Amino acid sequence: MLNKNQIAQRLAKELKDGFYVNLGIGIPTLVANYIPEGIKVVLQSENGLLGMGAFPFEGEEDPDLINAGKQTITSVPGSSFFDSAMSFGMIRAGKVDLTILGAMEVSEKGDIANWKIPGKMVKGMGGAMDLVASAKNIIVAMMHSNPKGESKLLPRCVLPLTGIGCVKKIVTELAVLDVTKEGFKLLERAPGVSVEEIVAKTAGKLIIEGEIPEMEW
Amino acid sequence: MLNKNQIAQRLAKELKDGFYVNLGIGIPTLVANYIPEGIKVVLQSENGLLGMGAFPFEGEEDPDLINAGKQTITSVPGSSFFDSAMSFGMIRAGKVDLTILGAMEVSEKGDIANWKIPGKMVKGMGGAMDLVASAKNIIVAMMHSNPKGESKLLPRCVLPLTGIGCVKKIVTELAVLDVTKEGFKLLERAPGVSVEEIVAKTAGKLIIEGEIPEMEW
Amino acid sequence: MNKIFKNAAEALNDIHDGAIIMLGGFGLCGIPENCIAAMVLKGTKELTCIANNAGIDDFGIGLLLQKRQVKKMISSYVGENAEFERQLLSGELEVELIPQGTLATRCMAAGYGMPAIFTPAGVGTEVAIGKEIRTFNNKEYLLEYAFDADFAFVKAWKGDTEGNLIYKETARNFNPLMAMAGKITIAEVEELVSAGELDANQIHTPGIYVHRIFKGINYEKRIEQRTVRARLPNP
Amino acid sequence: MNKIFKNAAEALNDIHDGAIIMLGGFGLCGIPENCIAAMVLKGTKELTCIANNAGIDDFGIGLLLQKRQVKKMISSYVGENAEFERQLLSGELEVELIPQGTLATRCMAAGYGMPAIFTPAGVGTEVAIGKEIRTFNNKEYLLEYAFDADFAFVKAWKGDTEGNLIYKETARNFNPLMAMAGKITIAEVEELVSAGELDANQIHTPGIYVHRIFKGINYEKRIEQRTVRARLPNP
Repeated sequence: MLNKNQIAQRLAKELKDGFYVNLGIGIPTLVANYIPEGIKVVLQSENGLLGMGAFPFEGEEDPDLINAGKQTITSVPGSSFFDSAMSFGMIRAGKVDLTILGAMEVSEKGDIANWKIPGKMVKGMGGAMDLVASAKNIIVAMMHSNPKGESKLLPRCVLPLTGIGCVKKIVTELAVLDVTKEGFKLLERAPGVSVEEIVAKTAGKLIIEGEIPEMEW
Repeated sequence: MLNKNQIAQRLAKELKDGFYVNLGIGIPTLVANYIPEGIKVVLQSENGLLGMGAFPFEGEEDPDLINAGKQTITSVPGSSFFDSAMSFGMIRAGKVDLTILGAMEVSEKGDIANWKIPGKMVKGMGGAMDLVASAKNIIVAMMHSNPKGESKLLPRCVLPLTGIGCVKKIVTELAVLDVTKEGFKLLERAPGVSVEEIVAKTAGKLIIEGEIPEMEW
Repeated sequence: MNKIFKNAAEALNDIHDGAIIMLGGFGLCGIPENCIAAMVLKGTKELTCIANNAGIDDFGIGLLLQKRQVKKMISSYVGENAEFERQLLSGELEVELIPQGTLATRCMAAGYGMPAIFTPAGVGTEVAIGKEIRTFNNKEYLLEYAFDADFAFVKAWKGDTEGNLIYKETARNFNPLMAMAGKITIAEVEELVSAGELDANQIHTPGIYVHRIFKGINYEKRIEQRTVRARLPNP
Repeated sequence: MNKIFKNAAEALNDIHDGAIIMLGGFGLCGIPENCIAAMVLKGTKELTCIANNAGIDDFGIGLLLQKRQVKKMISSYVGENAEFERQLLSGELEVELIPQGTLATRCMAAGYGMPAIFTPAGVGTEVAIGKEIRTFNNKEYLLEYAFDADFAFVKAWKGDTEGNLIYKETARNFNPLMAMAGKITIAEVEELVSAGELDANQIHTPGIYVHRIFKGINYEKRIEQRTVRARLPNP
């Protein structure tokens, strides 16, 4: 079973040289710490920055320079700033190669729910609906089950949707799965995790073909 | 009867302090030479400039700085450059206070034709259709008759239209006219020009109420 | 033509109860601090605020919420503050949540004279309820309308007497879009210079979009999430 | 990730007969001179060119027309050259004339992932024939579709190794819009610098939109209408 940093590390294997990548809040943000050597990716922050860098050194925080999570950040050489319309314009136009974000539920059709729990205070969808509706390549990073122990990989989402038919791949603490027309296809299992455990914790349709290898990174 | 510079001079009386103005090719361009004292207007050039200045001094031409007529120009202090989408965006949004352009024909409904003569080589509408469809205040500067001596103020346009119901006012070498719901309303006549001559040379419906004063500027 | 105002109070003088106001900024970054403070003093009520966020309890739009000056918020992400939540749950405050890109593009549409735009954001979700859906190239899009705002309050880094604006880094965000969209746009700037001092080639918001401009004071620029990394010790 | 190419010939290597190409520029101002010259040498045929103008007889897109490489022009204003007229009248060349603002906005729509936009330009004219008309707030608009171009050739003043671009004065025009719209965007620049040398706050086209970049040579920057005023004699 992977911890959050290991999930991020496995996600980082999905990066390709030259990719423009949007990383959501939470586990996805950690992916930036594991970019493979020899590969260059440019991080997009949807509040108006291409070329997001690390957190600033203490004392060098710039209130005019934050990421979409409202955290103080830095920018790398070769970065550019732009307004929110252009930012979502490049997202809508499919210029961002990969979007990694968290989810509360994913359905076997690739639907995603990650913005609203009925009965709880609703904070809003922010840029999530734009991202999932537009990005050509969306990977979800999440725990396989919710805090109550219920599977988050479902036949269909129970929570209000953020977007439909958009998730291409899922990385959890237990497994890597593709979302195919037929359902969740198990690709890899976490070290020490059995196929049986993944089957038991996946509520949506799970496709298992042949031997399922352990993850590597 | 006015010459072209006098038409421009009369047009300049329509300018108000703080106006953003788009001047078409030909007579409208000359208006820039007669901006009344104490009034400040900002000239928009639809190829991407607010704050168009005079022609450059000889030897100071800059090939990267031209107007919509492809002439070398200068920019004034406080000007700004932008792309063509923003340029027509501000035009469409009604941010340009006044547009003055030439015409081949204007109808008593305010339709305008100024881009195409069937049977002749067609060069294109450029930005004219955008301007006439969007500007809130459009004044046409033209000769009252065409070279064949036929009136250019018609019941309806014969030539292919550039835009419909958009012209608010017309200044010719003979007269100043408003385009009203009822037709062309004669406001002023050029010095020495009789109402009868204007009547004779106006094919569309002409409204004459009371004494018609001579133009002043 | 004089666009220069002495301060926020003067620039906001004619804003009426019930006005629809856009406020630039993302979180607390690039928000029109002076305009908000002046609105609190002025006490204008029943406002509809279009802004990506609603500030925090004691800063940003949160200050207007504290004084119950806001009738409705149109935002993409809210609720970083308890007073907001209280008013929402008690029914005092209306909230319309819309996707962030839709919010941005509806501002741009207003500034570009486009009555409506198409976006895929929200298709298949509750955001699509009651909206027109149209398919282009086998993909569904929602028809979303341009905003219609009485006033826009924007914050820029530098501005000149013609109303030209330059923003700094990610403090740009919604500011140039709202500047284009407001029927009356009021810009507050950290530095106000004479016409010609800014590089004409590097203007983010051309002055034609800006009706009033003033030099703001006492910028606090509060940081919402201070995140830093440790300096490595000197070897 | 390497976006840098040695020259135009290398950057244009894979352009095929029948390609749809956007070319930046207004008149002869801000045109991709090096790309056009390389296309002439390469001899690629049956091109559809989307460009505001068609150049003059012996410069700009006129050079491609001379070699009969163009099947169709989509422009707002053409015919500053005799060869163009000859080909048009003889039926060798197709021309689609569209309003300049529509041309610009259809490029922007492509770059912003909007499948279509609404514009009032052309309502009531022959431009509206066969197009969908829709009324918003008592005003009629045409539905116009985003362009779909295989390649965009743009010319910038300065560029960096990340593909970030800055244009100069009115040479900006359609260049940033076409840069966003091309499936593959090729930028030629007068000055090519390392990442970090351009001010990140002042980039006109972010590098994400630019796939290939090279330093252009021998810019002629021909002036179409040289207009000057006389210097007053020294007193």
